[in-house]
Amino acid sequence: MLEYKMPSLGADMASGSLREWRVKPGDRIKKGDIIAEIETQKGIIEIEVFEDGVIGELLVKVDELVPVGTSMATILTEEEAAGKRPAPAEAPREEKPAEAPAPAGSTTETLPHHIRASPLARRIAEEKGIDIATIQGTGPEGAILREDVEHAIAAQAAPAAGKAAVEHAAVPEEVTPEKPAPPVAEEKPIPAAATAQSIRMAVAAAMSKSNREVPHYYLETKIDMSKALAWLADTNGQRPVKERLLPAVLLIKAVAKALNDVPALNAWWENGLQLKESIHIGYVVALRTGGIMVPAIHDTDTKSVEELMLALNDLIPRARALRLRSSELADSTITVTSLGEGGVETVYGVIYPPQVALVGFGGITEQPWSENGMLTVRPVLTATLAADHRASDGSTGSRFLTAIKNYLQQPEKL
Amino acid sequence: MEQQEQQSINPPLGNEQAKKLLYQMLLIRKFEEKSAEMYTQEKIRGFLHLYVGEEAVAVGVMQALRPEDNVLCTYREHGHALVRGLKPGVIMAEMYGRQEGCSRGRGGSMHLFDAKTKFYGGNAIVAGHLAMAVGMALADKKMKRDQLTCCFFGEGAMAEGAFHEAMNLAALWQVPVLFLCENNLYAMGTALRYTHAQTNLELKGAAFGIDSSTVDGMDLLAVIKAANTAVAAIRKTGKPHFLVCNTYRFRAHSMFDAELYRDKSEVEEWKKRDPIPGYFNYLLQQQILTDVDFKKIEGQVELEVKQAVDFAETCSLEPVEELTKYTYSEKQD
Amino acid sequence: MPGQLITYRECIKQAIREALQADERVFIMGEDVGRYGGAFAVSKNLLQEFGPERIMDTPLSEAGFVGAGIGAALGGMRPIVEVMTVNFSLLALDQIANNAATLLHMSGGQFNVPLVIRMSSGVGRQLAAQHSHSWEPLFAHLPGLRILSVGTHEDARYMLAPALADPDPVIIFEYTSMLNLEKELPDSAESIEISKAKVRRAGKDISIITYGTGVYKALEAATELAAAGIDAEVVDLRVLRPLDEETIVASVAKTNRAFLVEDASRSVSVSSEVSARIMERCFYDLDAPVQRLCGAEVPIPYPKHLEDASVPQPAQIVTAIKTLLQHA
Amino acid sequence: MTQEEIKQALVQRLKSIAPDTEPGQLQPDDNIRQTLGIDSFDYLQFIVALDEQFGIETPEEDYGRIQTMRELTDYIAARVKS
Repeated sequence: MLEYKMPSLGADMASGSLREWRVKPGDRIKKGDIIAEIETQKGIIEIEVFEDGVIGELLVKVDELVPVGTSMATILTEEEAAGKRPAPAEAPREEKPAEAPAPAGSTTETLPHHIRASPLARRIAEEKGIDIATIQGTGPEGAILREDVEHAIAAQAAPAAGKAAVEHAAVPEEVTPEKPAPPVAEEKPIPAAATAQSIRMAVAAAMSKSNREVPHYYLETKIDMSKALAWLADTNGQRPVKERLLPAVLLIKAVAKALNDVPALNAWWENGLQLKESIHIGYVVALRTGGIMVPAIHDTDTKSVEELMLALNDLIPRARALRLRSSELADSTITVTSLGEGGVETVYGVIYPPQVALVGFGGITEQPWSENGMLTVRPVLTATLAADHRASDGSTGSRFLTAIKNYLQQPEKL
Repeated sequence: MEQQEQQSINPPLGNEQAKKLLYQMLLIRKFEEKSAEMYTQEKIRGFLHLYVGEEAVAVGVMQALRPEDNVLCTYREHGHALVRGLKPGVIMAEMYGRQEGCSRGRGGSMHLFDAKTKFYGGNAIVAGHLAMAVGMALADKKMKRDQLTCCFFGEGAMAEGAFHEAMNLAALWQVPVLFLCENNLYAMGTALRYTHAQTNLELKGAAFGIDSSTVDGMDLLAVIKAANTAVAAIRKTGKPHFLVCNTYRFRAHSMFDAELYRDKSEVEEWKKRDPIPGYFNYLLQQQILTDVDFKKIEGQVELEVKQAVDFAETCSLEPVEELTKYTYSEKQD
Repeated sequence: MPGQLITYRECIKQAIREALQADERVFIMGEDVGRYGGAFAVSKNLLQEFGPERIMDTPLSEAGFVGAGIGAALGGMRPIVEVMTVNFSLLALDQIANNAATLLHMSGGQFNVPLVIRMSSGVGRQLAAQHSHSWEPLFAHLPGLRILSVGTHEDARYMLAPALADPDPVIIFEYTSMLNLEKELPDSAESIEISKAKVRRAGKDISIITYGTGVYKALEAATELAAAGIDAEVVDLRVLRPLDEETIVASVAKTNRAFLVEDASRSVSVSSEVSARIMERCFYDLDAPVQRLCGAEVPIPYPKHLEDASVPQPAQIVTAIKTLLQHA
Repeated sequence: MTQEEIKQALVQRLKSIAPDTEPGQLQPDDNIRQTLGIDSFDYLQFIVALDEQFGIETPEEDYGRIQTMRELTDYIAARVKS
């Protein structure tokens, strides 16, 4: 049995409507016979068959409008017609999928302040890691031109004072995780000309934005580090000096595992909450000349503590040499800052947008500690969470900090 | 006496020759019908103009040409291509848009090209190719090559300025062009009497001082005779000739055509003069061929047409990365 | 003959004569190219030298003889078809656009058309609205064609040979206003690449990108700008299709500023295209927006003062560039 | 290897870690890390480098005993000699 389908008589013919059947079921037809008239936008056209046979069933009614390719009739062979009549073929009407719902009304958003600068000026500023917003333009209508950027670079040539890093560590409450330079082309090292001042300006810009736009909330917890430190001392005792682990890797690993449990904080806020699948922890590295770099440790949760140590061995020197890759500067999904070495106990950080959380670790200090009704002295670490209240609430943050705390009680499992 | 003079231009009526001519007309007929079928199945797209009814013209004229002659056609050219020697498979593949097609699928139904047989299209701007034909003949003349250019066009083209310019140049330069008008009475859907003030088309050639003649295009033997006469004259004098073949297309102008412009009875009337039965009946009468011969030829043609489709079905689409190829010649080092 | 002055007309004529001598397949045809000597006397006396078979007068049949040129090219000849002025080319546009430009492609690479069409064009001789067109953009729109613009004596003298050697149709725009202009012809018999734009003057502050009659205007402006301490580079596009993007990009990447000059009216012009390419390829090299000085959006008027006002003049180029660079 | 040579080597190392400082001006009892602002990561690298240079092994529990220039010099001198 064959199906006779609505023929296509031109690329501009989408459908036709049946005007008249010239045949009825049981009629013998020959190739070339006219079997129907159909009406198209060009008028009535007689349609022919291309096979011999017997009309089985007519599937389309007069005046019915059907798309090209729709079965209009069945054509039987002589044998079929003589023998059993086949079950009537179901006309395969294609169901059109329901119209996709119209997109929600476009949200009106205020655009960020636009800075007038030539594309070349922008490019040079990006390459040199200078925030274009800090440059005074001298071009038409105050536009920033190449010349202006070059002047700015020359003006900040003075090397930063060595004290910068010390001061930086001494004022932890100002510590601000930040992406110091906007992304540059993949694998392109940041030119050495990027100066302390330009990094300072980049930190300033991002932190100002964060403080302006992100409603922070803060949570804090104290963590008994005795088990973690004991495990670390034990493992380091068995390791050659080159393979020794720093406490930081345990902290980073604990944060990564906690994020697996509480993924809501591994996210960006950009036109709403965007949960991130991969966990790339940005680790704050203080620069000796002042300012910070926050390289991302890619896929932190999949790395062992040994691999994390290797990652730090790779990232920290490159961060200090300003030779990070753009992906390392752009991909972080959360930030970890550890300021214990400067002697502070507690860090209240500023989130780096568009991330929605920052974990701060203070120093590990001996503190009175009560456990099972006994008062003892333990090495204690204060962990804080600064989180974006648009993206999460206190209960989420609380679960997260508690998870970090719990993981640090089982260091061997990290 | 006159017959004797024209002996050399009369069709040879040997058995083999007769079979070949019949085969060619049937091949066009069946190929065109199959094309229509494949069109309705959306295998072939674009415009599809069929030659059904006009077969005697292409077959009658083409046999007068030599391999070295140039041939230019209109967009209703499948028949001419088949008779000129293009394989049915590569024509079908072309209409399928496949790279094995005669124009690598770049042209489609309206733009069949083939360098081997000197088949220069497949030209779809009405009358646009007439001037090219003159130029090709001019090149032959300048290069002293003994060959002519045969240019097919419809009576619709004769209303275009390009027709008049080309005729004038050809006459002026005395170049060997056979201007072959296939007058099928309709420029798309507009009848001759609505497009030409002077419907005796032959007179238009005479106006340029070009030798002109008219023949019944439904009569294969008459076409052969007229074409042989014209071609012999062109080869002898190097001058152009204008030959009008009056014919009729049985099918619509193109596939999407409701044929509002002509009466069914008119079509039926012309079908009585179908060139294929006409020629075969003549052969029967003359006892040159039998019904069995006809069936045999028909069977062979049907097989060949089926094989053409089978071939086209196996052909491949050109990778889209090659989109911009053939816009400019590849640089030769 | 370095040091000697030669007219643009004479350059074209020498090129044609040389082509006719070099290749038997070359012939020239067009209206009044023979007995009249060419509408602009470009082919004067060539009929006597080469005879009517090779210097062919045609009737007033642009569609006919341009089409015949295509046919002759298909038939193995190397025709130079002269369309008297660009305005008449529209009568042959069907042949150019539908046949010359498409045959190679439609035939799947089987039939190329080695044809050269020369036409006079441009503003500047008070010929009014039907004889003063700058229609380079119109033709540069068509894939399959190579469009050349003869902006210098050097190109007038040396461009025809590579155009004839090209396997595909080439349209050459010549400029009537420059025919009598005398210049020293650089002794550069080395072949010209008709795929490349040419830097006519190197500079570092701004790229003036132009073609045709714009080239000498831009060079004149550049000289004046140099006196004001502005070092302008002048890029002669020369090939309007396919555009030599690399030369444009290299120049703009160097100077960081682009100023486009052409006689054709501004909308949908060659400079529109060049500007778009600069945006696509050089955005982050730009220290200023791309600016243009083009023909006015008007049919070219007859009176001299209005005609002059309808196309860019060197003084305007100078002023515009000074303004563009004046910001500090 | 003399104490002075060891000290010179240490100063050179520290200078490469903290190029913006003057380790040569460290007093014998200054806390090296605090004075020069060297974090635990850099300090670990420093120890690794010293171990390689002097062919010694510094266990982690000894870190507390090598906070000043004097302590460090003595520590290394003792181990290099032995």
